Amino acid sequence: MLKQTEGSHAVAEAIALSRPQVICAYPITPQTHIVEGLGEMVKDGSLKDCEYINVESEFAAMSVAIGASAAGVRAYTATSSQGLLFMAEAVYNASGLGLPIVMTVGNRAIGAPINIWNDHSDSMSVRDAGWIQLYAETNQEALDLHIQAFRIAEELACPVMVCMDGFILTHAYERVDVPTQEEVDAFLPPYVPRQILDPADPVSMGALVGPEAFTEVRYLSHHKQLRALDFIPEVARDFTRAFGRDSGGLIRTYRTEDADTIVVALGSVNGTIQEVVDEMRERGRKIGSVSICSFRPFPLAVLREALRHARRVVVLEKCLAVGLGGIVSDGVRKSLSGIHLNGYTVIAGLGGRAITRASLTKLFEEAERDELDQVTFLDLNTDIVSHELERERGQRRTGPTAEAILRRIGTVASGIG
Amino acid sequence: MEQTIKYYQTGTFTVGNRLLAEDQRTVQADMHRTNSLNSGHRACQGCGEALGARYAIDAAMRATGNKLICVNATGCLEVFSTPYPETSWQVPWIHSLFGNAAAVASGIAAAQRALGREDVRVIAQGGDGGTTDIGFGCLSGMFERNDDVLYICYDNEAYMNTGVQRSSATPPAARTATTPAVGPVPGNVFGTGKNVPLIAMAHRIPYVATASVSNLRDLEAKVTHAMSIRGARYIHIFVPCPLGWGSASEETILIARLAVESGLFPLFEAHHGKVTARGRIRRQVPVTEYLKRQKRFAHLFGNVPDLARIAQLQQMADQNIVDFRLTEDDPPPAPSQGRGNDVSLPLGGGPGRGST
Amino acid sequence: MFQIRIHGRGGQGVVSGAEMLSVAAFLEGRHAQAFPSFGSERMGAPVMAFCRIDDRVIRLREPVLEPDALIVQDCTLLHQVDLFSGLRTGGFVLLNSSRTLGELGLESLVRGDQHYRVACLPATELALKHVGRAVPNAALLAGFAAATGMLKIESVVAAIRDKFPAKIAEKNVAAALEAHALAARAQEAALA
Amino acid sequence: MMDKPFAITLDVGSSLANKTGAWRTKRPQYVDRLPPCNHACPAGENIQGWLFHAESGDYEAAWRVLTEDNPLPAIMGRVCYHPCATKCNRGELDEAVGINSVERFLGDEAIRRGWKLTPPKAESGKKVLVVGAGPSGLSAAYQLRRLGHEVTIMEAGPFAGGMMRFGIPKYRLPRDVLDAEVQRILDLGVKLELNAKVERIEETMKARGFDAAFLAVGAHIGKRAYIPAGEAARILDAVSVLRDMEGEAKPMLGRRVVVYGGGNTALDVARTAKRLGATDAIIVYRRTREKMPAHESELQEALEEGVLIKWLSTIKSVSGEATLTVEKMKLDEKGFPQPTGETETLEADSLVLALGQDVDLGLLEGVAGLEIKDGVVQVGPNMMTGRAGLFAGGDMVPSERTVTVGVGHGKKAARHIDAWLRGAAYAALPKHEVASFDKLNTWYYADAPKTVRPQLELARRTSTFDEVVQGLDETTALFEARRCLSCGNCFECDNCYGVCPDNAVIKLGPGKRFEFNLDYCKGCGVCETECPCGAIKMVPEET
Repeated sequence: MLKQTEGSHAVAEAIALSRPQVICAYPITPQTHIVEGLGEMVKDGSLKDCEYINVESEFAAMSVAIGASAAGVRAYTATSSQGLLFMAEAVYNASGLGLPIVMTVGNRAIGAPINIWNDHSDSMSVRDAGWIQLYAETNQEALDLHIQAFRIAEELACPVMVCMDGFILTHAYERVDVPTQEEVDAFLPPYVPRQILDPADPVSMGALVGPEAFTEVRYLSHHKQLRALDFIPEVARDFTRAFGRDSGGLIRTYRTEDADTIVVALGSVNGTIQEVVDEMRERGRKIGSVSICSFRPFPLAVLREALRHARRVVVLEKCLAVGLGGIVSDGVRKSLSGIHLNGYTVIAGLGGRAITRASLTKLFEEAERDELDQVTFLDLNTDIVSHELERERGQRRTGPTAEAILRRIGTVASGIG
Repeated sequence: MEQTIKYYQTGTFTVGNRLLAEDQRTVQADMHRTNSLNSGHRACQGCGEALGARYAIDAAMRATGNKLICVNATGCLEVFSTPYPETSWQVPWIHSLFGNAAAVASGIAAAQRALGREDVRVIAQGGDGGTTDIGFGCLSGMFERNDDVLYICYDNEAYMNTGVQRSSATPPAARTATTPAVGPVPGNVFGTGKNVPLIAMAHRIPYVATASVSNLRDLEAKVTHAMSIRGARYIHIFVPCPLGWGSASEETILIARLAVESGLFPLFEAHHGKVTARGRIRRQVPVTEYLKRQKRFAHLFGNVPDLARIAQLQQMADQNIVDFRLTEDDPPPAPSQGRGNDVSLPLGGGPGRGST
Repeated sequence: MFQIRIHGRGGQGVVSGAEMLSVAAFLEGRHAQAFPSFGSERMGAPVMAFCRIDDRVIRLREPVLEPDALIVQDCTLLHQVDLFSGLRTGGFVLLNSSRTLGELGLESLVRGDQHYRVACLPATELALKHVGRAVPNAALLAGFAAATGMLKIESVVAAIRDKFPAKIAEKNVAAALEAHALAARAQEAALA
Repeated sequence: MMDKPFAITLDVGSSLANKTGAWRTKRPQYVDRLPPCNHACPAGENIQGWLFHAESGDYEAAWRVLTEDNPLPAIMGRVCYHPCATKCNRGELDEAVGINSVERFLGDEAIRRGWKLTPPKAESGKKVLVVGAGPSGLSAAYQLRRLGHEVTIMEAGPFAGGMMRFGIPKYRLPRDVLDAEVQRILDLGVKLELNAKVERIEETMKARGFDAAFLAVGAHIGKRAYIPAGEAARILDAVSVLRDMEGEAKPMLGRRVVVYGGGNTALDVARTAKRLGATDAIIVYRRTREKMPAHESELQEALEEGVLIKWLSTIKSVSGEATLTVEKMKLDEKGFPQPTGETETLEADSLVLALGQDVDLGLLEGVAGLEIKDGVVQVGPNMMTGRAGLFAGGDMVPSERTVTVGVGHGKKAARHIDAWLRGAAYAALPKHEVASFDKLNTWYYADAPKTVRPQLELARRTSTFDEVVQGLDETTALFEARRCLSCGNCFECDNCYGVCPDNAVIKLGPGKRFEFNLDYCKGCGVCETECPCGAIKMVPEET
C-alpha cells in the first residue's frame, strides 16, 4: 500500500512486518523515531509475540540482542553515531558468534566536536566488524532492505547492518509502498536458528579459541561474506519477483554505459548525483554514477565491471579516513587494480553539510577536466581553514579548533542546510 | 536460611548425611547429580570458583528440572571451562563479553517469553570484575527492569584471570599486581570495596543473598530458593583463589570459613531490599586468623605488624557483626512483602568489607 | 517541480506543516518530499522545513535553496532571518499576519523587481479561535492552497485529518476551512 | 542436530578428554584410624562400631557388635568408669559422648526384648574350666563357648557375679540386671557350678578332664591394718560388710559409722551405711581429694548423700566403746602423707576398714612354675601362668581391679586359650594409628551438649536401695549416639564427594564409601582438609 510517511516510520513498519521477537531500544538521534514507532506497535498490540526491552545503553542493546538471538529468536535494534561506537565490542561479538541480528544505523557523524547531523563516520568505523553493511538510497529502499536483511542474516548466520542517512532519510516524508503481511510472510520464512541455547540439546557458545584455530575461524567469517556476494543479489532478485520493484543488491549503475566519468557514492546522495548526471547528460557530457548498496561484503568484481571502461572515477564519500583520505575509495581502487584510470576522492557532506547540485556540477566538471586533487573536500571554506592554521602557527595554546571556527563564521548561517 | 541443629547430628553441616530422608538430601550428595561443570576443566588446584559454580548450577539444574540456560562473563571461570576444543559445561551456556553477561541473560529471558517457554530459566554468572566493575551497568539495568534472571557473582576479590589486579571488590590492604605490597602503605589503599549485594538491595529486587563455599548447604539452599522466585535475583558467592590470595590449595574452604566466622563476609538474605535472614557465626574468630593464611596480607604481619590496618579490617568485621546481628540467636523480622520505603538497609557492612 | 520553504519558530508546527503539505500532494497522486532543516533547535528558535512537489519521483536531497513559495508562520522573523534568500522571481509569499503589507511596511516586496506575490493571512487568530492554541500551520496550508491553487482544500483537510488525532484534527479543519475562504476572497479581490 | 559454528560452539562435557590428574603431586587416600574410645576401652569394645548402628536406630545390630567383645552391656553400662568417655575427642568440642549410657540403654533394651547371644557354629570337643563366676570368668566362659568349647564355671560362692554381686551395692547395680546377663551366657550352654570351691586346680583339671583352665577367683579378702583397739571395739572389713548385704541378716553398723580408706569400696560402704540408717557416715582418708583413688562421680554422689570425709587423717587407735583417735597428716614435697602429731577424737559405733583386698591363692598350692608377686599371679602377654594350659585374669593378676578390665582379661584369655588348644598362637590384628583430635575438622558437627542422665532426687536415694542413676530413653539414647564424631573412620558424609572442585570423587553408594578418580584429581587436598573425621590422607605421588 502506498503511503506518504516518514522514513523512520517506514522502517518501523518494515521491522514489524518482519515479525521480530525481541527489540532492544535505546534512544539516540536520529534513529529514535524507529524504536519509538516499534514501541508503540508492541504496546498497542499491533505487533504481537514481541518483547520490547528498554535497555540502559547501546552496549546493553546489542548484548540483549545477542542473548535473544542465541536463544533462537529474531532480534532487532537500531542506533547511530556514538551509540554504535559504544556498542562496538558487542557488534564484533555478534558477528563472531554468528548471530543473525539486524540493526538499523541512522548514519550520523562522530564527535568531538559533537555533531548530530548526517555522515557515514559511524557505520564506517565498524566496517570490518564482520557484519554485512547495506546502504539505502531512498526510504523505499530502506524499508525493503530491512525485509531482505533478515533473510540474508538468517540464511548466512551473519548479522546485517542497514545504514540509512540520518535526517535526510530518517526524517524525510515521502512516498513508500508498504507491503502486506502476507507478502512479507511469503518472502521471509520464520527464523530457523543454526545454533540455539536449548536445554534439550545443550551446547557451549563462545569458546576461547587459541592460535591453533583462530585463523580458520576468521577465514570462515571472510568466506561467509564472499558467499554473501552471491546471496545478496539472489535475495534482491527474489524480492523483485515478489514485490515488483528493484531494491538492494550489490550496486546500482546509472547511465554508466559509454560514460567517461563515473561517480561512485553510498546512500541518499545518489539521488542528487543522478539529478546532476541528467543535467550534464543533457549538455552532452558522458557521465554516469554507481550507487554501492553492499559495502560489506565489498563487491569488487561487479564494481570493476561497471567502472572498467570509464576514463575516470570520482568517489564521493561522506566519511574521512583521517590521515589517508577516502575509505570507500580504497575499495574502489582495489576493484580497479591493474586498470589505469584517474581516480578522485571527494569528501563531502561531513557533519550534515548540504551537498548541493551546484557544488556537484562544479565538482564533476572539474573532474572531467582532471583538475581535481587526489583528495578534495567539497565546499571547504578555505578562508576559515587558512585563518585557523595561521592562528595555530601563531600561538602555542590554540584552544579548541571547532569553537574558534564557529566564532569566525558566526552562529546562524541563516539556518539553511 | 540458618541451619538450626537438626535431630540428625552426625555431620549436621556436612554435604550429605545418611541419617536424612532421601528427599531431604542435598543435590551434591546425589550420586546422579548433574556435574553441570564437568571434570577436565583447567581451574587451578583448589579453585573456589570451580567449586562454587558447580554447586550453584547443579542446584539450579535440580530446581528447574534441568531447564536452564547459563551466561558467563569473561573471566577465569569462562576461560578454564571452555578452551577450544573442549568445554566442561553440561548446560546450554554462552559467553559473550566481559561486561554484558546480565544483558545477554536479559535477552535470553526475553526470548523465552517471546517463545512462551517461561519454564526455561536463565542464570548469568561472572567474577567480581565482570560484576562490580565492567559489568555493573548492565547488571543494574537488569535489576531495574526486574528481568527474570538470577545473577551469580563469584567473588575472589580481584582480576585473577589477567594476573591478580585490583578490582572494586578488593579489600583494604590486600596485595594485588596493581596494589603491590611496597612503599609506605603497601597493598590496596583504595576504599573498602564496592558492596554490590547492598546496591542490589537498593534496587528492591525480589531476592539478594550472600553465600560462601564454606557453607555449602546454605549456598545450595539459597540458589534453590532463588530459582523458586521470578524476577531479578542476585547471589554473591565468596570463592577464595589460592593463586591470587597466596593460600594453600587445600585451605580454600577453610579460608572461606574463616572469612565468614570472623564476620568479614556476612551471610545474609534479603527480600525486596530488606534483610530477612542471616547466617549466625558459629565459632567466631579474629580477622587475623583469616588474614595470616594469605600471602596477599603477609605485609601486615612483618617484623613490625601493621596493627592499624589489621584493626581497620577487624573493625569492618565487627561492623558487619553489628549490622547483620551475626552473633545473635533471635531470628530477624519476617520479610516484608511489597517494596515500601520503610526498608532499612544495614549501614556499610556487607561481603568482605565494612563501612569504615 | 514546485518547492516550498516554511519559516517559523520551534513549536509552531513548521515541520508538520511541511509534512501535511506533502501528504496533501500525495493524496492528489503527486510525488512529494518533506523534510526539516535538521537542527538541534528548541522551542522558539527560528526553524525551517521544506517541501517539494512534482509529478515524477523526487531524487533531489539538497535543502530547498530556490523556493517557488515561502510560508512565513511568524512575521517577527522578517527582521532576524534572511527569509527571501533564493526565492525565485515572481515567487509566492504567504505571511501569517492580521495586518496588511502596508502596515507591515512590505510594499517594497511587491513593488520590487522580483515581482513577489505576497499575501497575508491571520492564521494565528484563526488557530486561537478554532483550536485554542497559537498553531497556525493548518490554516496557513489552507490559505496556501487557496492562494496558489496548487492543492485542493479537500486534500489539505484530508492531510490534516491524517496528521492529527480526530478531536484536534476537526478543530484544525475548521480553522483551515475559514482560512481557505478568507484567502479565496482575498485572491478574488486581488484579481479584481 | 544443529550445525555448530566451527570452534566457537562446542559439544557439552567434552573436557572429559582432558585428564587433569596429570597435574597431581600429592594424591588423596582413604584411611581408617583407631578411634580413641576404642583405644581406651579395657574390654576392647568396638565402640564406634556399635554407635554407628545405634545412630541409625538399629539397636539390635548395635548390641550384637557390642556383645562381640562384652557379654555384659547392661552391667558395664552401670558400673564401668568409662575411660572411653575420658578419651572421647568430642570432650574437646563440648562434652564427651555418653557412650556408657548408650551401652546401658542397649543392654537394658536387649534384656527387655530378650535378645539372645549368638551360639557357636561348631563344637570343638575341648573342655575348658573357668574358676570364678565374676566378670572375668563370665567373659572368658562366654568367649570360649562361642568358639565352640565346652565350658564349665566353678564358683565358690552361692551366686554368680563375684564382685559384681558381693562388692557393688544394689543401688549401683540392680540384681535382676546382673542375673539376666549371667543367664544369657548360661543359655549358650555354659555350665555353672555354685558353691563349688576348687581346692587344688591341677587335681580338679585332671579329675574332670579339662584341657585348659582360666582362673578368675578375684580378690575377696579384706586387708587388715594394725590399729590398737579395746575389746569392745567393733571393727569390720568392707568386703564382708558388702557381702553380708547380699544375705538375709544385714550387718549391724550403728548410727555413727567411720570408714577407713579412700577407694570406691570405702565410698560404697559409707553410702551403704547411710542407707542402713546411719546418721553419720564419715570416711577417714590419709591423703587429699586429688589423691583419692575412688572415682570422682561416686565421690560426688556420696557427698551429695551426706557422707562426710576427713581428708589427711589416719586412725591412731580405738579406745573403749567407740572413741577413735585421729591424727592429722600433711603431704611432704613428694606428696606422701606425714604425721603432724596433732590428734583429735571421733565417736563411732563401728569402724569399717576399706583398705583394699587380697587374693585367696589356696587353689594354686603345689602348682609348679607359677610366679606369685605382691599377692597376685603373674601372667604372660597371653594371660597364661607359668604352668602351661593354666591361664588367669581379673583381680588375681596385676591390673586395675575393675569389672571392665576383668571382662577384657576374659576375652583376651579366651582367644589365647583357644589358640593354645589348637596348638597355635593368637596374634591380634595390628592397630591403626589413633585418630587424635587434630585429625578432625569439627566445624561440620552440630554443637550439642550431652544429655544429662536424670537422677533420683536425693531424699529417695539415701533412704532406699533403688538404683541411683537412671537410664536414657530411646530418643535421648539415639541423640547421644548421634553425637559420635566417628573419629578416623568414614561415615559417608559426602564431604569429599561434594567439596572436590574437580568432581574427582566417585560415590559408590550406601555402605560402599567412595573412590578417588585419579584421572581428574589435581591433588589440591581440599578433601583431606574438609573430611570431618580424618579419614583421608594426602600422600606424595611416587616419582
